[in-house]
Amino acid sequence: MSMLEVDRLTVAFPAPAGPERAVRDVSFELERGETLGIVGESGCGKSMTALALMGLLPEGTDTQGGITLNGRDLRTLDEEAMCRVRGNAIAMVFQEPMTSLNPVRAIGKQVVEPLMLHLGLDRGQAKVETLSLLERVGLVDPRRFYAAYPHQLSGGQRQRAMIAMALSCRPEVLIADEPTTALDVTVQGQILDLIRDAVGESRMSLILISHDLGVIAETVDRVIVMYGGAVVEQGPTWDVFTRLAHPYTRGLFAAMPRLGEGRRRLRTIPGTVPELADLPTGCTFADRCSLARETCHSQPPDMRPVGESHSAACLRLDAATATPSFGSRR
Amino acid sequence: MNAFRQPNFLALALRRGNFLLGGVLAGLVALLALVSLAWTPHSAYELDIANKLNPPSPTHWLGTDHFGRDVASMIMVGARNSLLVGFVAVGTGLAVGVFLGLWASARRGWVEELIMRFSDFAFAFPAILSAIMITAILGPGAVNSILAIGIFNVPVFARVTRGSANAIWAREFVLAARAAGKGHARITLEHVLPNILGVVVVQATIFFAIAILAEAALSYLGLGTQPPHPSWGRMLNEAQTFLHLSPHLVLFPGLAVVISVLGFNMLGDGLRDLLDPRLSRTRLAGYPR
Amino acid sequence: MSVFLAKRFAIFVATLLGASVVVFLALEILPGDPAYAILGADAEPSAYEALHRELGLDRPAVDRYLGWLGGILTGDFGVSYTYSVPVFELVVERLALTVPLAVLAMALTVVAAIGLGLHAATHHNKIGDWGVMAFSQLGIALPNFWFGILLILFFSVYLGWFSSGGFPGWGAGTWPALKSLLLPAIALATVQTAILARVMRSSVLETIREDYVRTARAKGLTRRATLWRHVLRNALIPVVTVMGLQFANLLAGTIVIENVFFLPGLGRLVFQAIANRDLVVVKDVVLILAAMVVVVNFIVDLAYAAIDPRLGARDA
Amino acid sequence: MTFPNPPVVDADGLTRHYMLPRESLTAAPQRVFALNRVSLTVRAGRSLGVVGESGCGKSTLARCVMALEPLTAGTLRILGKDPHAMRSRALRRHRQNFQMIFQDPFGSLDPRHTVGRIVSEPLEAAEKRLGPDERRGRVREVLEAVGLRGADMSKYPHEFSGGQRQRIAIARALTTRPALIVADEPVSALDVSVRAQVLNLLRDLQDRYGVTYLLISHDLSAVEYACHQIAVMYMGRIVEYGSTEAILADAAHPYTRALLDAVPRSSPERRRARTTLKGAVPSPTEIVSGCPFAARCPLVEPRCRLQAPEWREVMPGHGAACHLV
Repeated sequence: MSMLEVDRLTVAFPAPAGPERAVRDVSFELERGETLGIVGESGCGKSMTALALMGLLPEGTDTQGGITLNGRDLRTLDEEAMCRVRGNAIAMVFQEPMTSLNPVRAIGKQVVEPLMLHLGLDRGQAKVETLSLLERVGLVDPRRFYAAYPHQLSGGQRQRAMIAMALSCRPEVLIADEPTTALDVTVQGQILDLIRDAVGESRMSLILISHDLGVIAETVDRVIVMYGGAVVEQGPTWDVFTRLAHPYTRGLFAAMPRLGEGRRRLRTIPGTVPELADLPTGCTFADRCSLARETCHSQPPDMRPVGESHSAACLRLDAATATPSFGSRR
Repeated sequence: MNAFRQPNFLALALRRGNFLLGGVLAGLVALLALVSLAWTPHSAYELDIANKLNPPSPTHWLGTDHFGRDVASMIMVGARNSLLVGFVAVGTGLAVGVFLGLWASARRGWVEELIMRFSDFAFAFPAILSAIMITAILGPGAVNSILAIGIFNVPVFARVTRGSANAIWAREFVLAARAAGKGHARITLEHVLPNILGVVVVQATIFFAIAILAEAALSYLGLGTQPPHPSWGRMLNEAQTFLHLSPHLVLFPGLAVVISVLGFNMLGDGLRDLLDPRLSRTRLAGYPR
Repeated sequence: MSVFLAKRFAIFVATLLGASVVVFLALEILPGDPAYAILGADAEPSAYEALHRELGLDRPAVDRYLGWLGGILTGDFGVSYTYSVPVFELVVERLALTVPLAVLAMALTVVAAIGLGLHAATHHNKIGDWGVMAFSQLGIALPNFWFGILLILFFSVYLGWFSSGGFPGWGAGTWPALKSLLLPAIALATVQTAILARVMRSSVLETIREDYVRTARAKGLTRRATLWRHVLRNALIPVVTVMGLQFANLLAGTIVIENVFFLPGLGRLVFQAIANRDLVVVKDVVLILAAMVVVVNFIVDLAYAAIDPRLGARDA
Repeated sequence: MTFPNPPVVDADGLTRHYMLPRESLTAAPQRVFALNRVSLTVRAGRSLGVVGESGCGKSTLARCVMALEPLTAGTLRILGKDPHAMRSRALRRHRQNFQMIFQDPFGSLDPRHTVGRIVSEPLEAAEKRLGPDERRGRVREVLEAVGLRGADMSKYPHEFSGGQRQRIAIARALTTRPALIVADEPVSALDVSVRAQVLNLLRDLQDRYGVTYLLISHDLSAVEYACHQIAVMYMGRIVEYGSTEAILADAAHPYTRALLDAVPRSSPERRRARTTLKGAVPSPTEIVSGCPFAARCPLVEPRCRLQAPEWREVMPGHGAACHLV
């Protein structure tokens, strides 16, 4: 049995035009020490999946399916028990380091909290531990950062403080939701390295959420591609990014300007991302897919194997994989 | 998003209890004031000492005061008075305050600083304080109380306008308009004003309610509308003298104030909910999030 | 000292000076001749002459303004025309009532409003929230003087628990004095509470949506702990602003309420002074009331800087 | 032999300082050097990409070129005329020659104006003598040019998706048939699949109308795709300038190399060992005596901290400000 198992997770928000199904039947497993990437465009349900794992979805959200951590079903836990899981067994780093820290509390005071809460340290012990954590995430001169307020830090430094907070209780799973999107390119690399090193050192598992194919490719072992709330392709990063089985994954790659490719014309995916309240009955991508047939519009596709532990949800998988894949841009 | 242009604005409005109830109450007060121009059950001015301090009865629905005047009629005429003060005072505040706020926001720099400092110390004189100064010089009266309330409204509107206008000036579409070659005045008229109108309208209804309250307080102190013109505040002042004899006299004018203020406040709240899509979309406001 | 505080202090002083100029202009220059204003148009020429000299009206306006301001700074407020006592003595005696009344009302307001606002926000869209909102909607519409009269009607006319007005003075003991201030304070506080509770509620609701609240929950903090450690302080920032504005309303409210309950405070003093055309008293008391508003707004700025560390570094 | 196209933008020594609010009463007032002697030329029909990290001054450059912000020093010519030296009425007319596209497709369109009104705004502001029919015709023409329909004129921005809104913004920039379009991060707020559509559109419009672009972006791959020349900015200065091919193939400045290195590759090649820069871009509040990049440079030498590097040409048209070139 895997450490973390997500089984047919479905998340729906009540909305005037009927429930918006932000996440549909998402299933995956995560082993100890494994790194998993979730990639997709805005509104594809990747962040909602993360919040569902944390049990932090808005009130009134309808969540279905199972989330099992070490054999314990998190969905059946009461609020109090869930509080002991959050920040302890599963920790999370958010996208916006500017707004994710409390502006009126000193950094140290915010990092200390999970230590006192979950590990039962007293204030003095927690402070000692916090100083070493701050140093570990690269905030040299930790005493200065302990007393500093968020507005006195740069974006990268804030994100380091967030990571210190998330690492403080040595979680089994670290979820990082677009941890580098708000940062500069040169700082982005530093933060990714930090996350990767921390995960490698402590045999933590990582779920990295990003819209950036490059960030995912460089950081994780396995990848899940999401579109319109559902998983369209998943497998080992290398396999997925070389074979590009699903037409959406392939379209995404072709549409992305890559460094060193010069001024060659980009191939685009026509149309736009579908409305969550008004999803088509068949394949969500059918309206934008050049390979779509009649059946694609009426019948939802199931996951089909592409290779070893590599699968894609497409009825036209044969046609899709028949054409040469990587570098298929003219 | 622009709520006014959504076709379901009316449907939305009907679903909002606040807006509806507020509209009905405020409408009722306005109707009473209008009807009083043509007709009142009795004269609101005629003294009838023989029938003083009567409790409510079929002839005098809400009873009579210590001069035997019909309370119902006085309340109707008083409504006229309250609404008039509200309109003029809020109108003054709107006209001057919104202009100053827009100007401050468009020019920034020392102009803004000056206008805001001016409003800083105008805040030091709440309506009643400025009314005291004015009456000390010019003597009490309805016009003076309107003046006092209006003066108090100016800095409030200036602040609200400047605050929301600054938020609009920071938007990229304003920068786009500047890049297109539009000047400050045209941008203010074409981009800023239309985008803050909702806020200003809401503020106006709320300050209408506050003006009614302030007028009642001034009249209660004898600084506002002078006898023999009936006003809700002065009716309450006179009624207090007869508190032990006829407690019903303090009830009705007070209720009149409460109903009209409630009406305009709820109208304002309802409008705000309708105009602000951010607030009406409460589904993501769930705690913890 | 941070730039923010220095700037606010400069504004504070400038506002005080501005207010004094406005009061002086309004009450000494606008009426033309204050001696006429005090005596009325049909005054004896000899009485007018005497008063004219007594008020120092033969001196230039700037001299008079500086003299007045200098007097106030040294505690010489001039002599009341009707009472023939130094205004300073009058004012000090009256302040002993008005200040405790305002402070009591403000304290009641803050405690009640923060409690109600928090309760409503944490029970968003539940019965408690609706209750607080209904109370607040009604409370805002309530004229405080009318509510005061209703309180008298109920607690003193029907129940006989309180006297219907008047003030025994602090000499009569702390409790009797406080007791006579209780109903007026409640009358004042109810309306202010209604407003402040709403502000508190919406501020908490707004703060709860912030990213850092989600962070706190992701750390494993319970809702309650999140509320106390991360929401409250941030949510208080707009509440403090409104509290400052409310104090101005509260002071204005004491003028009315003191008349409802026949309390010999500053409000009643200025009110009687108008009736007696005692311009010297009106001028001083209006300035004192305005100054109190300005002082409280400065205190609010200080509170701001204490709550929000960002203000220390950033420009306001 | 080919003659170079005439310059559309000719900037010489553009400098923009502004004062920061003081930290405390005793602290000396600090100046931010948002732009420091920036010179560049963009020729007709070409596009120049300006890349750099946040706070490097690239957006200030865009605003100064658009004459939306005053210059502290330097001269700017757009089609030979200096917009900063013009009186407001003349400037308003001159503005039809240079237009702007913004980053945020949701914030750059007034939600209360119809698409038709938004798109015709520059025409109206430039006081061009066009009849109502002619104006509508022009709006229809540019809407169709960006892939929207003429009927969209009467709709409001909220009825469109992010990518479509950015098309509206591009249409607005095109209505006066400008020679120059300054685009400040035109695609960074868009999703990958839509980003490609907009990038292609920008290229198509250049081919069709011969527009000149000054494109500001933090995304090197987008700039590579859309631009002929690249200028790399760091702390308010241009540290490297050259043709896209030259810079990609043979970056001269260590900062440019670090930037190129930092871009995550989606190619499934195995992870590379890359040189990551230490720290973040310092705030440009003080005049640095040596090279502004010295504090973070992996190749730093003692002279870098003492002496500001001069501009050196690697090849004709490709140069960098670095001692090591």
